[in-house]
Amino acid sequence: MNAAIDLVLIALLVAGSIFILVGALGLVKLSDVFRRLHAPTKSSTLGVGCVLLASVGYHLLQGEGLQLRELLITVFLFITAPISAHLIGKAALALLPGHQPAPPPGDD
Amino acid sequence: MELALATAIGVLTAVAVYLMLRARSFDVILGLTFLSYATNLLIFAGGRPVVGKAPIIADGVPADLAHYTDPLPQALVLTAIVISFAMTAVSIVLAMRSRADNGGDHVDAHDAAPEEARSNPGGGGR
Amino acid sequence: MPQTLDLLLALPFLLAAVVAAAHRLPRTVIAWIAALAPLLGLALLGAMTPAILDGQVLHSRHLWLPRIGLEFTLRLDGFAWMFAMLVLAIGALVIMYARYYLSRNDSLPRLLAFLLLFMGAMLGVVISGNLLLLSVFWELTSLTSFLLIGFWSHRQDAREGARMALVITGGGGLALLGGVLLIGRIVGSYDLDAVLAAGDALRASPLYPWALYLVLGGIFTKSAQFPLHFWLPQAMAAPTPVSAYLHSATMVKAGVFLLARLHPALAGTDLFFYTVCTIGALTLLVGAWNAIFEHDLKGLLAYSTISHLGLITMLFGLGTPMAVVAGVFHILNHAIFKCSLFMAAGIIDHETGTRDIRKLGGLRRLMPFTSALAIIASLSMAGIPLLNGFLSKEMFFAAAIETDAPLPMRIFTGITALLAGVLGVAYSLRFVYESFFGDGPRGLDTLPHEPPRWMKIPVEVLVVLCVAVGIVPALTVAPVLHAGAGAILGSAMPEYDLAVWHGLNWPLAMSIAGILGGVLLYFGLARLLNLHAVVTRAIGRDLFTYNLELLFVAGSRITRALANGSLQRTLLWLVLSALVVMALPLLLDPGTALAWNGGWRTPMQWPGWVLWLLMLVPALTALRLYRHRLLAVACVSGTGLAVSLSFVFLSAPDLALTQLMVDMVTLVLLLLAMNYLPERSPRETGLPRRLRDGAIALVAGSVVGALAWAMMLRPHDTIAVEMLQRSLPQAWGHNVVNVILVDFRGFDTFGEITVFAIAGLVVHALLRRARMAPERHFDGPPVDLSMPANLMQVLAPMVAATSIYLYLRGHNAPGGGFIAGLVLAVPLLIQYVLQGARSVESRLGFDFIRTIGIGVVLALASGAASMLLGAPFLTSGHLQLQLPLIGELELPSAMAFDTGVYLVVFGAAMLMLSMMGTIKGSRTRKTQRGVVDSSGRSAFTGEEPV
Amino acid sequence: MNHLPILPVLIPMAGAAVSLMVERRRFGAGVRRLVAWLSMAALAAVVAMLVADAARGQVGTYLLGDWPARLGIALVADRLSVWMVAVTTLLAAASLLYACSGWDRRAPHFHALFQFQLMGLNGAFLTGDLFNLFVFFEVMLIASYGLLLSGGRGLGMRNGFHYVVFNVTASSLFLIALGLIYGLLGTLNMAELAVRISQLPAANVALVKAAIGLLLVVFCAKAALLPLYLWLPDTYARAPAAVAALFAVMTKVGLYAVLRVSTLLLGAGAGALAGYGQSWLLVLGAATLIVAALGVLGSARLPVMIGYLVVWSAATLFVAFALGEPGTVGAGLYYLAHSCFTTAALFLIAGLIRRRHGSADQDDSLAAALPGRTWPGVLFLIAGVAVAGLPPLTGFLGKAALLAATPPSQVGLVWSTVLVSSLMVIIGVSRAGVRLFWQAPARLEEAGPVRTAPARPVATIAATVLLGYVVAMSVFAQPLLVYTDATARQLQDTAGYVDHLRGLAPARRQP
Amino acid sequence: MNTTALLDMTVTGALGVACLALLLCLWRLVFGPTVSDRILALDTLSVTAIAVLMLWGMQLDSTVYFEAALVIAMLGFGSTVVLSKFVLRRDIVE
Amino acid sequence: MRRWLPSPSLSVALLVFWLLLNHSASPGQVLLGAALALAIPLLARRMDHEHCPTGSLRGVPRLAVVFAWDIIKSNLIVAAQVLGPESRIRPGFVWVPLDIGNLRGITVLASMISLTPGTLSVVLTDDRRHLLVHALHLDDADALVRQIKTRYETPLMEVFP
Ligand code: NA
Ligand code: NA
Repeated sequence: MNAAIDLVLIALLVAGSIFILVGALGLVKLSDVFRRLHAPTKSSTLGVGCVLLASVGYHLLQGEGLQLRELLITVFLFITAPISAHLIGKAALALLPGHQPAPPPGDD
Repeated sequence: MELALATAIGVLTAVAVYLMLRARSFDVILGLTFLSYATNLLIFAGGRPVVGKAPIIADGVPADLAHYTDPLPQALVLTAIVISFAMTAVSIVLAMRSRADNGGDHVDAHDAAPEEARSNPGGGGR
Repeated sequence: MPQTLDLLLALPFLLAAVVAAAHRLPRTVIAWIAALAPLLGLALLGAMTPAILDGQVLHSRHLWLPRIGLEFTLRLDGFAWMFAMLVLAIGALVIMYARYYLSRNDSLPRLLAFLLLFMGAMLGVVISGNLLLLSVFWELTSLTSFLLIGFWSHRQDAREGARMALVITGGGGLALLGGVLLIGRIVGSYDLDAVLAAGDALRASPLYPWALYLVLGGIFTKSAQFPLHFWLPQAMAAPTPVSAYLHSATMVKAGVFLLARLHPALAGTDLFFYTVCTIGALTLLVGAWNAIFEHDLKGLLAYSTISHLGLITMLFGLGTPMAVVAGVFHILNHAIFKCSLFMAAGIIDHETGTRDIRKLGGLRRLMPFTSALAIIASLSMAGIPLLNGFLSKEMFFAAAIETDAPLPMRIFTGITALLAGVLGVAYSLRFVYESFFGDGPRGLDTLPHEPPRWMKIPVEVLVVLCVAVGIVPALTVAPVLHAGAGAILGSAMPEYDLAVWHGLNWPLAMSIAGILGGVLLYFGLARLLNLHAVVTRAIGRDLFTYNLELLFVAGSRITRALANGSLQRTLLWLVLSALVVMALPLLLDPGTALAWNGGWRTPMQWPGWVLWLLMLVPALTALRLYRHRLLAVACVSGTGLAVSLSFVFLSAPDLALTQLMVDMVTLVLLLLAMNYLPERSPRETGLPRRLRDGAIALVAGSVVGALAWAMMLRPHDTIAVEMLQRSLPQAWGHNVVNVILVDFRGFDTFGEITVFAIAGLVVHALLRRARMAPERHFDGPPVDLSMPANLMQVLAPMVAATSIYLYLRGHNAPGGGFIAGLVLAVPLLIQYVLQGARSVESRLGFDFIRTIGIGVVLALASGAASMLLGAPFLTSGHLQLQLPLIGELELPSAMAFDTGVYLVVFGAAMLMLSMMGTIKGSRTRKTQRGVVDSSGRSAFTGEEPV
Repeated sequence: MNHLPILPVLIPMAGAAVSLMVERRRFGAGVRRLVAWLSMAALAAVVAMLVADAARGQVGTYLLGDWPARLGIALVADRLSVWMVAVTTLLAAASLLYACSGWDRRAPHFHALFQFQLMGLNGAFLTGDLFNLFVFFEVMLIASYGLLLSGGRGLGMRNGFHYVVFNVTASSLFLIALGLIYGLLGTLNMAELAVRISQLPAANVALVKAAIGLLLVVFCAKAALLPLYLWLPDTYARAPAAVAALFAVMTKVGLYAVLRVSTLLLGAGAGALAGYGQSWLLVLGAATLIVAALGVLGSARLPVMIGYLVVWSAATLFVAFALGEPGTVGAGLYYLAHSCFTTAALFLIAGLIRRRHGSADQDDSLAAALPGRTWPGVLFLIAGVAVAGLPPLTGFLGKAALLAATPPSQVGLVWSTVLVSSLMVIIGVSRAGVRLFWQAPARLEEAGPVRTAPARPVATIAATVLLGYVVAMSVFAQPLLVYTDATARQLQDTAGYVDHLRGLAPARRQP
Repeated sequence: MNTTALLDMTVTGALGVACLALLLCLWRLVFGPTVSDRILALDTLSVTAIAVLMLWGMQLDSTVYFEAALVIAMLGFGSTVVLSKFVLRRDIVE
Repeated sequence: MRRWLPSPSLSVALLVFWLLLNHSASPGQVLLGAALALAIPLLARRMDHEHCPTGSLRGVPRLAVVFAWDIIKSNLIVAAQVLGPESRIRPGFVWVPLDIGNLRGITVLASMISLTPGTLSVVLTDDRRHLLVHALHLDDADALVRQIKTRYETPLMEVFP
């Protein structure tokens, strides 16, 4: 049983690490602000979410009881990540007027 | 670990001192911020760097320095952080008022300093 | 008798107060009140006269400051008695004179009050029985004379004269103080009796030269001795009564008084002899010579006074008993004739409106009586027989040639004496001849006539004295002189004969030669050069004025050069001083200070190095980019995050939380401020300056780093172990850091929240009414952030709950009131940013200042609660409740304190943010530098290009 | 339980808190003043009791939180602390009186800040813990920022920025020193520190020297010793009169700290650290005397000149304390009180002049006759006499006591600098007095219309009260010096202090 | 191979990856090039830091880092909001 | 009811949040949590600048599953795009016309778009009729708009009428 949980945790951790790494790599690698914005804001968030899940399991495994409260961090992250991305995007758009798309099509 | 902490303190101090000796109020305030980081780390270092032994007494663990880090410097740093924040707040507001009242943010002379041509280090915006 | 002495001294001061208070009374009444002081004083003195003439010394002792030997001891011996008579008698005459002298426009009460104060000070000098007390009164005479000389303060010469007198005599007073203190060290007491008895010990002491010169410094300045004599002519800007009193009879005599007073203690060495004789002789000659060429009546008298003071000084320098007697005698004589001359000069000035000899002449026809008085007094000044001046001058001649000094010195003193005779006659002749004889007066507005009756009486009294003493000395002055000189000389009192005629001897020959020579000199000079055209220049005074001015300029230059008001310099000195004191001990002993104490190194796991990079790289980037403020601020945030992580890494979760919160709020404050500050810092300083600062920064970093490193390598022996042990059982908290904050060192936290509260108040005070124009302004309406704001509505309640959670758990887990307060402030702050300040505040309706006040009161009350139970402030208690349903509830009393902390922190943080977020725009300008060109901003810095 | 030692901290704090609660418009200025004076009266009563205790030689101690001194924070009301608190209270009463002539209504939060300032000062004087001293320094400083800047504008803001930044930097250095001291000695309680310093291993001596040297630099910066005095004259000159008067005691806090640290930690029993830095302090103090006197000579504005007088008197105190003899320290403590009262009185007089005159400049072209000048003139004369050290007032007595007690080996340096600088000060002060009170209007038209405000009797009374202290101190010099001498002896008895504090048992807790 | 040991190794590995991610973010913070990039880098730094804290807690078998992580999660975005708002309007509280 | 319990869902969420946070369901904590769950919304209501009604929550579970699946799926896609050569990416903006009028609904929609890798909502027009979305790889703009509207907007309109 424990081994199974171990394996699940390992999987979560690996996935989390990959997402975190992808986010960071994207941040460095991609060539344009808007492209870079995609990678970390979600990949990292998901990656951290995975790690947090793993952490809950890990501490449960260590006999410290079910510490569900760490999931709250995930909740916070999922609420705040869009705000951050939204505002950074707005700021980038304000600084890079060249990227400004055409105004929205009229109604109807 | 001691060396890492000491070098960090040293570098932060150096950055702080250089910025504090600048002529614009904002730069000085930045310098003070760095100085406060450096001093906090230094006080903290007074308790010696210890990893993973937060001074939160757990049941059944003997309460000594072998199992917990020294809590006192932490309390001192907490006080220091708060106080230096208060001071920073006051200096920030003063910098604003000084700029508004005297027409410049030079710490010493408020005659409009010539806006010399600036080069953008690291290239312009893309 | 002691009470009499006290009363004698107190009278002038008391009456000065009365005069000042009664300034609305008629002038004559005021003058009479003032005159009460000297008259009553004289009566008191008279009562003591028999005892004095009997050779007794009267004492009155009071304690003042025995700790330093300063006792209020008054001592009246013959010499003091003689001097006190002089001070009081002439004082009475001067008051009478002043009543009529002073014009309606001048305040008589003020002058008389000052005069009385001076009289008291002078009396104090004279009858002090303690040298420290004497120097107290000594400086008081300087001070009161300053007020008197500057009486006509609207006149520049009066102001300058007063200041010059104060500077020189006051400075001399400081020297005297030094000398007196030295004497006290040598003798072990400042008591005059003891000091006078310890002459031998004094003279034998290695400190004697210092003591002597310091005391002489005081004496010579006060008595206007060369080369600091020039203040006296300058002081002639004083009203004439003042000059008559201070500059003939009293203040300038204080110097020679002290010389005589300390004669038994200090005199009798070659050093004394040569110094005092030489200075006296030089003063005598310089004063007399200058007097001849002075055109101002009072100036002439002033130089003459200098000359006579030199003469007296020289007499005391000669030091033989006869010379001392002559000195004392001449003090008296000079006071009498010079005072009358000053008064006469004042009458002339009063009646003619001028004191310029060149405009005067022929006054004997216009004011014959006054002229006669003045002429008699002048003759006394010249040393003409049958007048008092003759007697003492002849004694002077005798003393000058009868010293037992080596021959060259005897020749020098002899010639000086002869020249004194010649020059004295010459200037006296000039005074008499050019004022009262010949043609004139010229170009006066009014025709002069005799002054009011009462104005002449004082002069008459003095002139009568001149004549009486001159003719029948033995019947008049002899007992006084005997008492005075006897008090100084004691058993060494010589046999002398006060008579007009001593037969044909050297002194007589010198007198005759002096008179003839003086007449020849005056008429010769008058023939050879046009005396009226001679322009005298007081080199000493010019030099002094120049040097004083130089001192002011130097003071101002040096001060401005040092303290130019530059913050950069101030900080530089602070940093350098700190560096020196930190580096010196290390450099002096590098071996032990920085010893590699191997056993205490802890290896670091690699995540630590990542944090290390994370901390330092942004810091260095901030250093590189600091001129682009927004970028620098972002870098500071990076460093702050890394520092917080390091705290977590190094077992300090509470610290990390606090640092995170504080950094967040600081960031907001910085950004709020940046709206009102330029977006970047210009590069202003040149390369050398930057290199210098860089070098200092490097050294500072190295020194602080080295100290930190060395410190960490030492063994750690701390009292904190006991805190760890006692935290849970006695303070009921698992989180020892929090227990320290609210319990062990709760008083620190107490101060800390006070600081925080005050910071909020200061920000409020600074911004409450301030109106500011932002640096640049964006056109158009605020950006619509309703989506993020809507999300915050979901988030904010959770954050608020988290705040409560952190607050409640603080005692046992990371958290506590401080962190919780900031956590509560942050969602509000973000709402400010997302919704706008007005929108938030209109709905919040919170009085943050009250919150602070309540928080402080709560913290106070929680701390003071224990006082009611007889325990000290901030003693924590612990309540363990068994509640139905809820179960066991632990309530440490520190919670209440933490609640105060919570409220103060929340209130102050919100006060700051709300003040900074709601600054009113400037009335006069919308922005400092115009509207932001949104399309032209640099994406690199977010700034507008210049 | 004797709570006296803590009340000088708690009373002003409560006063400040209440003052904040009654700041609303509906309460009016009268209520705020009432609160301020009630607090002041309570403080005065407490201080009187403390003085009575201290004069009997009783050392009042207070263990906060009932923890033994080594664990918690202890307050120590020995003779020195009580003397400082008493001086502060007397000074504060006069400053408050002056402020009540109108400034307190113009400066937001004046009364709260004033009380907080008193709390900081008293706390700094009473605490027996080095870090707690830092905390109270900060309370005092931040309150002083508020007092200095509240209601101000213009160049005052720039000056305030200088003051704040300088002090923040100094505070950071203070923290560095504290960090090092704790890291090396493992405690912050001053008595424990004294013990540990006396047993310091040789390997740590250099490091502790660096730390304590830094501590002294910080204190010297607050006390305005060369070359760290540059901030003071401008700052004090720009402060409102009532505030500047209260600030007269601020430099003394630094001096107090120097004295405390050098007697307790660097005293005779400190082994390798005995007397560390004292000769430097002496030489720098002597140099400051001259430089400050030059400043007095060279300043064209009365408030700046008074600022330099503050520096000058602080330098005198440095000399007195660095000499370290009981006699000089006793004389210095007497002089300290004198210096507070006289410089404060001068600041108030400068304020009176500014009110009547529109400016306190001594510049020739600006000096104008003072209408109704008698009383300010008389006050200035008395204060000038006192401050310049002319007899018969306190300045003379204190200086004479200092010079008399100077040890023979230092007589040359000390006497010459003290006497020469005194002469320079006499020259400078007399020039200022002459220009301000005697000078006829020179070029009044050029100076522009003179802005005058009616004199308020309360303001004049405040200055008179301060000079009344000076006169009383002159008359009762002997008992006061007896007290300060006993203080100096008590300070030298480090072992007594240490044993007393270490032996103190908590009321209820185990020791 | 023991899965527990493997799990511990994975934790260490994940910690390494997270630290690497921190360094990559740092690179972006230092070199920009635009202001938005730096803000983004800061945001990512704080998110990644949460992972580092949790992994660190796993490695040390300690949960005391929870509060720090919670606060970073709540506030990391706060910095992003104010910095972005400053870029957008200069006046962050309008 | 509205007056004392302005937002029952928020209160419930808070209570759960509190119990999770304290890692305890003891009676004391429940009581305290309940108190907070009542008090905080009352305070928070004062800060609301726009009231957003909540409708039927029936569609939420399905939406959550769809959303979770989308997140994982697109995360993998984005990972591939990031790790692969950048030349394959063709980013672009697209305006999504909105039918949902409830601000909370728009907000949640925008957040879901942002949380799904590869898309990012940047601007909401002032009239709240259009949402500007940036896509990391934009093959077919209309397909993206359609997907957003059907998968997210339609169910959200039930939750936030
Ligand atoms: Na994010
Ligand atoms: Na604003």
